[in-house]
Amino acid sequence: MLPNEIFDKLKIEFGEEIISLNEDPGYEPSIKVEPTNLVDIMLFLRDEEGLEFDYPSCLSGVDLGANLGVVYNLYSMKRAHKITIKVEVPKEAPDVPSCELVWRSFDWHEREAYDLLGINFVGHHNLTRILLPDDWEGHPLRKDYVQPDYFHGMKVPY
Amino acid sequence: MGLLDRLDNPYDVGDNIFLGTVEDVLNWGRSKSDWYMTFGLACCAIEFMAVNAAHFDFMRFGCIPRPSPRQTDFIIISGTVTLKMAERIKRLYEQMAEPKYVISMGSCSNSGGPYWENGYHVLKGVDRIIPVDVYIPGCPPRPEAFMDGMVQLQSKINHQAIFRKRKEMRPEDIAAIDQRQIELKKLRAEYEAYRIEHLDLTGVDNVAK
Amino acid sequence: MSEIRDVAIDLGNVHTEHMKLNVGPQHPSTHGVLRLMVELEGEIVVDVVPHIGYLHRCFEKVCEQNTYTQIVPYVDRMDYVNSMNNELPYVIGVEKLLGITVSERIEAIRVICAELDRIASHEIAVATFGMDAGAFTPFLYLFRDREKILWVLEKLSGSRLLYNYIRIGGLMRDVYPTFKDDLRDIIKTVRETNAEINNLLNDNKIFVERCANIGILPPDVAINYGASGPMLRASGVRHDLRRVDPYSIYNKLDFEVCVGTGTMGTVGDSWDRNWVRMLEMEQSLRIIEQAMEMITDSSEDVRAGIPKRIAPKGELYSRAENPKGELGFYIVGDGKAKPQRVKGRSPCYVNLSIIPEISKGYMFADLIIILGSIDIVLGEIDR
Amino acid sequence: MESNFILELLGNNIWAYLITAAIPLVFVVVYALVAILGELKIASWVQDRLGPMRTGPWGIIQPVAEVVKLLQKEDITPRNANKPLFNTAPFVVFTGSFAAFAVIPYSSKFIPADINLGVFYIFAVSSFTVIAILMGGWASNNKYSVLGAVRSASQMISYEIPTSLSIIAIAALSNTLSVSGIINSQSGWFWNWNLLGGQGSAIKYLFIPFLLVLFIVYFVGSLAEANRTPFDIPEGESEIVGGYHTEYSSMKFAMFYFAEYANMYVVSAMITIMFLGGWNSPFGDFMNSPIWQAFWFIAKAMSFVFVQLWLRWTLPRVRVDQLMHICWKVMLPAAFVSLIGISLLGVIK
Repeated sequence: MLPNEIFDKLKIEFGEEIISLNEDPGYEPSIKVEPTNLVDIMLFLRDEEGLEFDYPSCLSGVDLGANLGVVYNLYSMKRAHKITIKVEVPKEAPDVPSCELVWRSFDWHEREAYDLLGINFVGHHNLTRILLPDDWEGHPLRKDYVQPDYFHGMKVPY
Repeated sequence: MGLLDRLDNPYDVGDNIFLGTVEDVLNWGRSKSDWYMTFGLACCAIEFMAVNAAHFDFMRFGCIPRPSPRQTDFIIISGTVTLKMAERIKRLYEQMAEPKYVISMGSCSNSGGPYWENGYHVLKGVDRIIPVDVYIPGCPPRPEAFMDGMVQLQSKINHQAIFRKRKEMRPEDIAAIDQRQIELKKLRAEYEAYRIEHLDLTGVDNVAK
Repeated sequence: MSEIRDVAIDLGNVHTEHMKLNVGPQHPSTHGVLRLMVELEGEIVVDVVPHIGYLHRCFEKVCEQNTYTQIVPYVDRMDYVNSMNNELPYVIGVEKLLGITVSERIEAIRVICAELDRIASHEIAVATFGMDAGAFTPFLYLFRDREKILWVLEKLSGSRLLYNYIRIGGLMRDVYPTFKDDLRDIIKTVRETNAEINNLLNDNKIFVERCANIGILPPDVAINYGASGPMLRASGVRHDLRRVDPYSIYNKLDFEVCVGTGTMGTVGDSWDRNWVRMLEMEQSLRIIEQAMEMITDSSEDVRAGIPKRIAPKGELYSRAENPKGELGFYIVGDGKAKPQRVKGRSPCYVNLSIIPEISKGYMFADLIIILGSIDIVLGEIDR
Repeated sequence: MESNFILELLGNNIWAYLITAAIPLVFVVVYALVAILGELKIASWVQDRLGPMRTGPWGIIQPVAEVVKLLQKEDITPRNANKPLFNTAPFVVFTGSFAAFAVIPYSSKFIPADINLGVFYIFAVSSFTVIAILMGGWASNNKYSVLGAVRSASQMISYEIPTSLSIIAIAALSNTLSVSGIINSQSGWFWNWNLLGGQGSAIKYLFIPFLLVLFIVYFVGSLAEANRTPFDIPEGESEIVGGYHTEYSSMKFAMFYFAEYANMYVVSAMITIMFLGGWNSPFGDFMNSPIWQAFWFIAKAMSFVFVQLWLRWTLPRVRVDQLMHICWKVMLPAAFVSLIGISLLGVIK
């Protein structure tokens, strides 16, 4: 199924919550959606006849300057098509509904995005730091992150 | 100088006699029988596994792997030391029995390697937390380089003074030793206080509650 | 004579406790610096909680501070046992962003390098898996063969482990004249040793008893968890990115996608995962044999296509079949020399997250077997 | 005292007994060094490598260097360990292994103590090891040690049952439990060995299958009792780090190390005594003087030590429940059936 067909199908089902379809050259076709009803959109993508995105490829958090973005790369093994779903939230209140129960794979991916970018996945059962130590301060992948000087008495910069 | 080197160059005492000191024998034993900890960190650990394997055969030097730090003589810091791992490495080093040695393998554990600039979570050199005896450069070092490091470590052990009399030591050494004794006592007292406070957690490392 | 006392045991007060065992970060079989919090009831595993991040080397932050070309060596260091396979999806992704294509000859060399490294990676996987089961000798036999592969790659790139060989738009340098002879030699040796390993390890009754029916991963769970690579294929799902989403020249090559069939137990058990790796080594040899024919001697300059300025604008998710599974790079370029964001989707990271699901109820020794069969590399998990 | 030439030479005094006790001690130390070197070298040859090469010619004094090093290592007692038990365990394990050497013969002229319950005595004192391992594992206050100790205790106690059944069968065949009695009942050519039915008429060949089964049961059981691969789960490196000796360092660890190798010799000597004619030359009276007898005995025992080393580098490790399955559901019934069969042979003879 082509990206614009997927977009139309989503648009019919969810209306205003589906914002736009980006098919610029150089960009992979992606659909931008509102974060409010994300879990339902994901469930629709997973279960709807014809879409059946059963395989979660990747979840990336992106620092877009003013906003934080979450990018979901989905793939369907049955239909052999793929789509990118994008969500943007403001940096002050980076709340995105958690999709860990839609695809269990996103459990760790969401923890990683929380760890490195500070995106708050609402509804995640165990949203703790995964890569960095539990008492680490700040979210390193944000563009305005500054390296700490000391951590537990160890000097960090060279 | 090891006992076996003396075989080639004995003191002039006569035929079929060679002399050595007890220190030589002890140093010889330590240098020829090095048990290392089976412990790998990152990329260098793969090269280290290759050194162990059939082609390079690390056991030729008398190095035998042991899984438990209590029985090992030296530890190979083979790869990037992160801040999360650093405390564990320090602890492993403290668990080892004296005499103990450290080989820092590869740029990452020497100085942070390719992550020296932007690695916010990388310790820039393992010598910031534990003393290092031999540094092996390379990213990762070739097995040949690693073997050379091993030979360097063995010759270092061979030249160690085991029996040092206090009156023959330099005053600053004695002062350092005394200082260390005081530090150790303080650490012990702190540990005791900590242990009494967290008595129910002894033996369990950060149990996820 | 003392009085005979009636010793009554109040069974109501006898209670057992679960033992919490901390496996790692230094443990002989965690394959690096993984830490598992295991809750045991006797020998039975009740719960496993993996703790990772002991090798978090800030790959993604480093990428944002370096140019596209400078990132390639860091990509090498992600999954350090198969650097060539790491470079491939990254380089292909940047090439797609830039809109450049490379000649078939260069693609063939890339594919050969990637497949050689795939064999080397699978050899380490099988070797360490044997170690986990207590068999030491296959480890050394396989490493002896791996050394041969490393020699060839060293002759090509000048480096033993982390190659930095595949460049954006080309290669670091052309192949040397006796390259094909060396490849034929490797193909012969690997086939011989694999036959030996089958005798020594894979058909060994003790080994089969240890691995069969252990850590069964049903296909639907595997897909929902996003598992990939031999882990997914061992569950019977015929999904290989080289076949379903072909990149490079894989659509011109003839090879089989090997899946687990439950030869010794159930589909998707630890033995199957190991066996799929053994079968894939054979398929990689077939790929190398075919790709070898595509390297025609020509005067082509493999560095000619390397662009002077790399500053793409756009974003894409580029993925390729790594020996461990689907390795993907989500690259966002904003028209500057340094990327805005590079996210590595590491297969081991996803595969490891399944371990609490498939190891409950087995014994502690089985947990080690399951962990070995997943074939993790911590450098890629923690990045 | 015809079985102990030292007592014959020096008479019945304290010096004679001291020398009698010292010879096995010297033997066990020398043997342990040879076995450690053998372990390293055989492992290397199996694995297509060279092994220790830089300590003496071809690395042959590597074990000496190891002993020198282990002597000067720091002796760590963990802070929360149970100190009395922790410190006694290595001595108990070594005592248990070494006590068995009291009745292991070298030749018909030198059995340190020729008691009439010899085989039973070896069997009894070997069980000391279990106590020591439990002591050490529990006292270490380390979870891996406890796991290793518990595994070890269950394994060794279980495997004592099939091995003891084999001993009973051999006792039924030889009508004695004395070491010299069992060996003398196999004198003559190699077809008189217990493995081939012992002395007797041709009907004994009908019972060879029972004896072969018994031999295999005993050999496998002895592997398990000595904690060797494929039954080395108590110290399985890839699972529970070092098992019961995880927390031991320096000479205390060396004691465990020595005891393991001493145990290997004890079980190999038992196989030699029970099945392979002990010190008897395979060729009747040819090369059967007391000196040659020592050669034959040690050669037979060492060949089984070699097989144990060889197996270690060939086979993977079994799991705990599989181990118990092999013991209770396979070896025990087989041993029972063989015991009945061999008792029948004993009656016929």
